[in-house]
Amino acid sequence: MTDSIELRPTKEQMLHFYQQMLEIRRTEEQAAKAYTLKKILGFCHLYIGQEAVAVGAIGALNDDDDIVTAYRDHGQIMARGVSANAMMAELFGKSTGVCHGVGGSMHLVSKEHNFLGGYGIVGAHVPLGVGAAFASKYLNNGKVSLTFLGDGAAQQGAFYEAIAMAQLWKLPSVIIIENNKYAMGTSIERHSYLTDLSTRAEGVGMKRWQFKAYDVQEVYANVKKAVDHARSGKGPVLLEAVTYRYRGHSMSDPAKYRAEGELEGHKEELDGIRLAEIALVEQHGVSEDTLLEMQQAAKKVAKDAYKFAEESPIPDPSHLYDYTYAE
Amino acid sequence: MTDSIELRPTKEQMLHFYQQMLEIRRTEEQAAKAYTLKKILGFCHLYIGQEAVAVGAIGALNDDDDIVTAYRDHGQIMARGVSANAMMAELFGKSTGVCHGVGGSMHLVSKEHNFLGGYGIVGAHVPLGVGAAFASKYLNNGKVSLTFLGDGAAQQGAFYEAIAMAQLWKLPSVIIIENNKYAMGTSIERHSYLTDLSTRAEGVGMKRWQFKAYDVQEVYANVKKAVDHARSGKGPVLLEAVTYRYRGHSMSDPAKYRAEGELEGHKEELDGIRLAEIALVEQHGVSEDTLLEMQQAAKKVAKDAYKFAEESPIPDPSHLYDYTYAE
Amino acid sequence: MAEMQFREALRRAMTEEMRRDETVLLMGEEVAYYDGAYKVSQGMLAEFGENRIIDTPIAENGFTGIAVGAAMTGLRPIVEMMTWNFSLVAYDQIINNAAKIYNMTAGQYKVPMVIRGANGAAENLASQHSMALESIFAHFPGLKVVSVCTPRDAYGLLKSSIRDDNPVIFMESEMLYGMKGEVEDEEFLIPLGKADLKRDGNDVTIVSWNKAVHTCLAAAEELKEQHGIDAQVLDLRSIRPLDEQALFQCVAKTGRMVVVQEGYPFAGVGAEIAARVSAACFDSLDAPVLRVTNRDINQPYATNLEKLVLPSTDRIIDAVRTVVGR
Amino acid sequence: MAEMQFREALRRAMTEEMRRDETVLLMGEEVAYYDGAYKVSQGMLAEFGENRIIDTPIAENGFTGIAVGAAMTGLRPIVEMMTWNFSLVAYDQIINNAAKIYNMTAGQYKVPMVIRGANGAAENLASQHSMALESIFAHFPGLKVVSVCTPRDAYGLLKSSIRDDNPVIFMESEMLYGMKGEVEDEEFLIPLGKADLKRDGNDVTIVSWNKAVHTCLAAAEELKEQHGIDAQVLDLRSIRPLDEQALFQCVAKTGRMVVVQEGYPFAGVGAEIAARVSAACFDSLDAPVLRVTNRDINQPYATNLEKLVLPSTDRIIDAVRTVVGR
Ligand SMILES: Cc1ncc(C[n+]2csc(CCOP(=O)(O)OP(=O)(O)O)c2C)c(N)n1
Ligand SMILES: Cc1ncc(C[n+]2csc(CCOP(=O)(O)OP(=O)(O)O)c2C)c(N)n1
Ligand SMILES: [Mg+2]
Ligand SMILES: [Mg+2]
Repeated sequence: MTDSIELRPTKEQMLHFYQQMLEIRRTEEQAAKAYTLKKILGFCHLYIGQEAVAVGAIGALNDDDDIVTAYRDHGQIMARGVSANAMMAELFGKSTGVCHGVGGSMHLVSKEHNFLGGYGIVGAHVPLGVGAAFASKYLNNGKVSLTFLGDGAAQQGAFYEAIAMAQLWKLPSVIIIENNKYAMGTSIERHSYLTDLSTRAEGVGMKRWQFKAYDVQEVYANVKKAVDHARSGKGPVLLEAVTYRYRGHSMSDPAKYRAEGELEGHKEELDGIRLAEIALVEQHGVSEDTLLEMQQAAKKVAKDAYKFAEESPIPDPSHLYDYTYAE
Repeated sequence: MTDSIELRPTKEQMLHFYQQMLEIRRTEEQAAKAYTLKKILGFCHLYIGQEAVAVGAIGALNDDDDIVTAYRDHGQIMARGVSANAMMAELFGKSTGVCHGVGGSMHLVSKEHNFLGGYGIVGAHVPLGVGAAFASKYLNNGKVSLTFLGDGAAQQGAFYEAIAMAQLWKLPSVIIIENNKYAMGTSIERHSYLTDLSTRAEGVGMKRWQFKAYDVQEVYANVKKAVDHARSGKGPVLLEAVTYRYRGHSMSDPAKYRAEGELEGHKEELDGIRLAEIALVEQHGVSEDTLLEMQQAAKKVAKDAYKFAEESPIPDPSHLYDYTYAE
Repeated sequence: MAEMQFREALRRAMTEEMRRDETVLLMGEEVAYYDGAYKVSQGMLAEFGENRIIDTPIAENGFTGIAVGAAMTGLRPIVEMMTWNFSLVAYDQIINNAAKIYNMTAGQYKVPMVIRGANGAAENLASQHSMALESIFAHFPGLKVVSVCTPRDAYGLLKSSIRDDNPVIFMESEMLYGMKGEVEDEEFLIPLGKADLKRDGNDVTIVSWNKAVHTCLAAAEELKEQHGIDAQVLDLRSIRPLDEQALFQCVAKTGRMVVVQEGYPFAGVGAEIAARVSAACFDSLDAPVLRVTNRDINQPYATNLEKLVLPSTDRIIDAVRTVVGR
Repeated sequence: MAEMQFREALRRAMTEEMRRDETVLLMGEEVAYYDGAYKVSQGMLAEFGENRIIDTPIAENGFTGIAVGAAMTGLRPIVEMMTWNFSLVAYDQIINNAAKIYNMTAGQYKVPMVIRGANGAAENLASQHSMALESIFAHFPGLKVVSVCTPRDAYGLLKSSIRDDNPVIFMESEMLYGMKGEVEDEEFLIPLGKADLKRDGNDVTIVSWNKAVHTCLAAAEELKEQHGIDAQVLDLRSIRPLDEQALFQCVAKTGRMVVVQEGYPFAGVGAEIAARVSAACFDSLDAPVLRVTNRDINQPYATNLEKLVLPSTDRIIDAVRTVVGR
C-alpha cells in the first residue's frame, strides 16, 4: 500500500529492528525450552515468525503512545523496550517479572512503557485500546493508541463495537489485525467469508488497508502512515498485517492442520529476520560480521534472561492480597 | 433497488396489505388510548408510521418462514396474521393474550404462526433469527428466516457476529434493519458514522442494499427479491428499510428531539397508508367507497380488540410456575 | 437542608465531582441530548459540553470496555447503564477487564470508574427488563458494589464511588428516581462499606438494600402496629465491601434476622448474608436466618403475577413472624 | 464394564445421542477438524460430517444465540464452550434468551440445548482463564446446571442433559479429561437433580461437585487416617435442580456439614447450600456450616500463589476439624 521513501526506516532504525527481532526470537526459543522443562507453565503462545509486525509497528510509535495486545504478547512487550529478563521472569512466575508473577505469559504489562498489557479473552482487549485513544482525545495529549489482535479475534462483537465508536468519534486509534492465517487450528478461510479482514472497516466507514507484513520495513512504513493519519485527528485506521506463525497456537499444539510444506516454504521466502538481513547488507552495506555479532549478542540476551528468570525468587505469598483493591 | 414488474404485489395482495396496515394503525391507536388510561402498563413501543415495512416484508414470505423481531413488535405479529384480539389482550396482560399475559407488549410470540417473538435486549435477537435459518439449512426444509432490527440495534456485537456467521455458512436468512431515523432520542447521524446501515454487510461480504420503505409495494418487491435469493441457497441478505416512526420511542417519550416540521412533512408525503390508497385507486381502480369500507372495518377490528382485551380475565395465578421448566 | 429528588441527588453528586476533577466524565445511551432515559443527567450537557457528557451508540460491551481503557489511561469515567438488565451484554468487560486489571497488572494499572444505573423491577417490564442483578456482580473480587435507597445516600455514596480508585457498580432504581428526601446543603461523602440502620428495633433485624428497604420499612411499621413486633431495618448500602460487623452486631442485639433481597434467590446476596451470619453467629441466633426474595422464576408481565414474584410486605411479615415466633 | 477416560465418556454420550436423534449436533470452536481443544470430540467429524460437527468462528455470543434460535426451531444443539471463562461474552444470550424463552413465550417455544465445557482452574492459567462460574448460572431460573467429576457421571448425565427440553449448563474440568473410570457397556442415563454419595461416613458431610470432589475425597481419607474423623462426601452433580433432600438427610445423619466450592465465595453456590441447610436444619445442626472456597481474589499465575487460592485438602481438613471439634 505504501512505499513513499520518507517512510522507510533509516539504517539505524533497521539495525535496531533487526536486533529486536533477533532478541525476541532467541528469547522465545529459550522460553520454549523452559516450557518443555516445565519451568514455564500454563499457556505459552509463541510469536516466532511474526516478529516483524510488533517490531516495525511499535517502531513507528512515539514512546508515550499506548499499546494493547492479546495473549501472544512476548514480542510486543520486548519491542516496546521491556527487558528480556523482566519478560522471561514473568513467564517463570517469578517476583522479578513485569507483574511479579501474578500475570504470566498471557498478561504481560508495563505501565512504565505505556504497555497496557496482554489480555486473554479473545477480542475483548480491543475496546481497551480504543479507550486509551478516547482518553488521548479527551485529554488532547497528542497520543495515539495501537491495538493488536488476531484474525480470529476480528470475529468478536467487542471488536466491531469498538471500531464503530472509534470511527464515530474519530479517535486516534490504530488497530492492527495480525492475520497469521490461523485462529488456533482454524484457517482464516474456514472462519471468515472474506479473508482480508481489514474489510471489516468498510462496514463502519473507517480507513483501512491490508499489507504484507513479512518485511519489517513494510510494516514500519504502513503503520507509520496509519499512525500519522490517526495522530493528525483524521480518525482511526484498521490495518491487516499478513503474517505467519511458525509454531503451534500454543506450546501444547502440534499444529497438524497445516498443509505439507506450507511452513517450510514460508520460512525460506518470507522470514522477517532473513529479509532484514538482506536489506541491511544490500541496502545499507552492513557487513556479515556485524550481523554475526548482533546474532551473538541476541543469543546472550536470551540465555541471560533464562538464567535470570530461573535464579529469581518466587513471589512472596504475603503479597497475595496486595492487588485486589486499589487504596 | 428493484422495480421488476413481476415482484409487484397483485391487486389482491395490495388490498390485503392495505387492510393490514389499517388494522395495525387503528389497533395501535387503541393501544395508545389504553396506555394513557393505564390499562396497558410498562413499556409500549408503537409502530405507527412503519406499518408498510412489516406488512410488505411479511407479505413476501411463505407462511412457514420464521420471523424474529425486537420489542416494537405489534405490527409484525399482526402482519403475520395474529388477531388484534390476541395481540391486544397480551398488551392488557390478560390470559387471552398470545402469551397469556406473561410476555407483554415487548414479547409477543405465536409459535403457531412461526413468529418467534419480540425481544427486549437490543440486537440480541438477531442471532435467534440467524439460528432459525441455521435450523432450516440443517433440516433442508426450504424455509427462510426474516429478522427485523432497529438502526440502533445494528451497533450491537450480537448483530455483527450473527451476520458474519450467516454469510460464512450461507444461511437462508434475510435481515432487515428498520432505519426509522432514531434510536430512542438519538438520530442515526449521531450514533453511526455511516447512515446507510446496510453497509455493515460489506464488512462481512454479505449481499445488501438500502431501499425506501414508505410504499408497501417497494417493501414487498425488495424483500421478495432478498427472500428469493436466500431461499435459493445463495446466502443471506442484509436490507436497510428507510422508514420513519411517528410517535415517541415508547409511550413515555414526548419526542422533543425532532426538528420542527419533520414529522408533519413526512406524514404528508410518505405515509404508507396514504401511498397505498393512491396505488389502489390509481393503479388498481379501487373505489373510494371500498377504501372507506375497509377503513370502517379496521376501526371495528381495533375497537373490538380493545373490548375483548378489557373484558378478558387476568391470568390465573395458579399458573405462575407453569412456564419455568419444560417437562 | 434541601429536599431533593433522588435523581437530583445523583445529578448533584456527578456535577460536583465533574467540577472538582476534569477527568471525570459521563457516558452512556441518551445521557446528553435526551437528558438521560430517566432524566438523571438533565442539564449536564449544557454545563459540561459534548466532550464530557457523551451519548453512545447502543453498544454496552464496547463503550464499557472503552471506559475501562480510558480509566487505565487517566480518566475517571462514569458509565450510565440505562438499566442493569443491559449490562449482561457488557458482562465480560466488567468481569474480565474492569474487575481484574488492577490485580492482573500487579497494581500497575488502576480502573477508577463507576458504572451506574437502575436495578430491579420497575412495573410491568416483564422478563428481560426486570432483573435485580447485584448478586452476579458482588460475586467478583475487584469490584465494589453499592446499592442505595435514599437521595442522601445516593448523593454521598455516588461521590465516594466516583473518587474510589476501583471499578464501582452503583445500583439505583427506576421506582425511586422521583422519591424526595433531605440532603444537606454542604458537601459531604458517605464511605463505602458502611451499613445504615434505617429503623431501630429490638426483636428482629431485617436486612435489605435498594428499594426493598422501603418495603421492609413498611413491613416493620405493620409488624409494630399489628403484631407488636419491634423490627429494626438495616440498609446495607454497600454490598461489597460488606459491613459484616454491622450484621453481627444486629444479631447480637436481636438474635433474629430476615434478609430481604429483590432478585433471584439461588446463590444471591441474600444467601451470602444468611450463610455468613448463620456460621458466625451460630451460638447467638435464636432462629434460622430466613430469606425473602423474588420467587424463583422470571418476571411475568401481568400485574397480578408480577406482584406475586416480588418480595412483598406480606411475605416479609410472614418471615419475620416465623423467626420471632408470634 | 470398560475403563474409559472422562473425555471418552463425554464423546460416547454425544455420539450415542447423535446416532439416536438426527437433530442433535455439536458446534463450537475447534470441535471438528481439530477434534476439540481438549480432544473431547475426537473422531466425531469423521462419523457425522461437517453438517453436524461444526467449527465456529470465535464468536461465543453469536453462535450461542444461533444455537438458541436453532433449538427453538427444531434442533437440539450441543454447544462446546472451549472453557467457561469465555462464556461471559455469551452471557446475555444464555441468561436473557436461553434461560427465559420458555417462560417468556408462555411455553410456546422450548430451548433444548446443552452448553458444555471445562470449568474451573487448570494450572497456571492465571486471572482470565481460571474461573469456576457455576454460581452465576445457577442463579437463574430457566437454566439447569450440571457439574460432573467422574467418567460415569459425565456419560450418564450428559445423555440426560441432551435429552432434556431445557437449556442445560454442563460443566466439566480440564484437569479431569484424562481421568479414567469405569462406565458400564450398556447404555444408561443418570437423572438430573440427584446427588451422589461418593463416600459414606458418620461424623460429618462434605458437600462438593466437579473436581473439588476429588480434593474432598483425599481430605476425607486423611481425616480418617490422621484424625479418626469419618467424613462422608456428597457429590451434588446437579446444582440446579438442587437435591435438597439429599443435603437435609446428610445433616440429619451427621449433624455437621462443610461445603467445598471451587470459585469465588461471595454469593456462590456454597453460600446457597449453607444458607438453605442452616435454615432448614437449624435444630439438627451441631455446628455451623462452613465453606471452603477459592480465596476471595483473582487467580494469580505463579504456582505457589495459585495453590494458596484454591480449596486444598489442608483447608478442607481444617474446616472439618473445626466443625467436628477435634
Ligand atoms: C472469547 C474467547 N474465546 C475463545 C478463547 C480461546 N482461544 C484462545 S486463542 C484462540 C485463537 C485466537 O486466534 P487469533 O485471534 O487468530 O490469534 P492468534 O492466536 O493467531 O494470535 C482461541 C479460540 C479465548 N481465549 N477467548
Ligand atoms: C442492550 C440494550 N441496551 C439498551 C436498551 C434500551 N433501549 C431500548 S430500545 C432502545 C433504542 C433502540 O433503537 P433502534 O434499534 O433504532 O429501534 P427502534 O426503537 O427505533 O425501533 C434502547 C436504547 C435495551 N433494551 N437493550
Ligand atoms: Mg491468528
Ligand atoms: Mg430506530
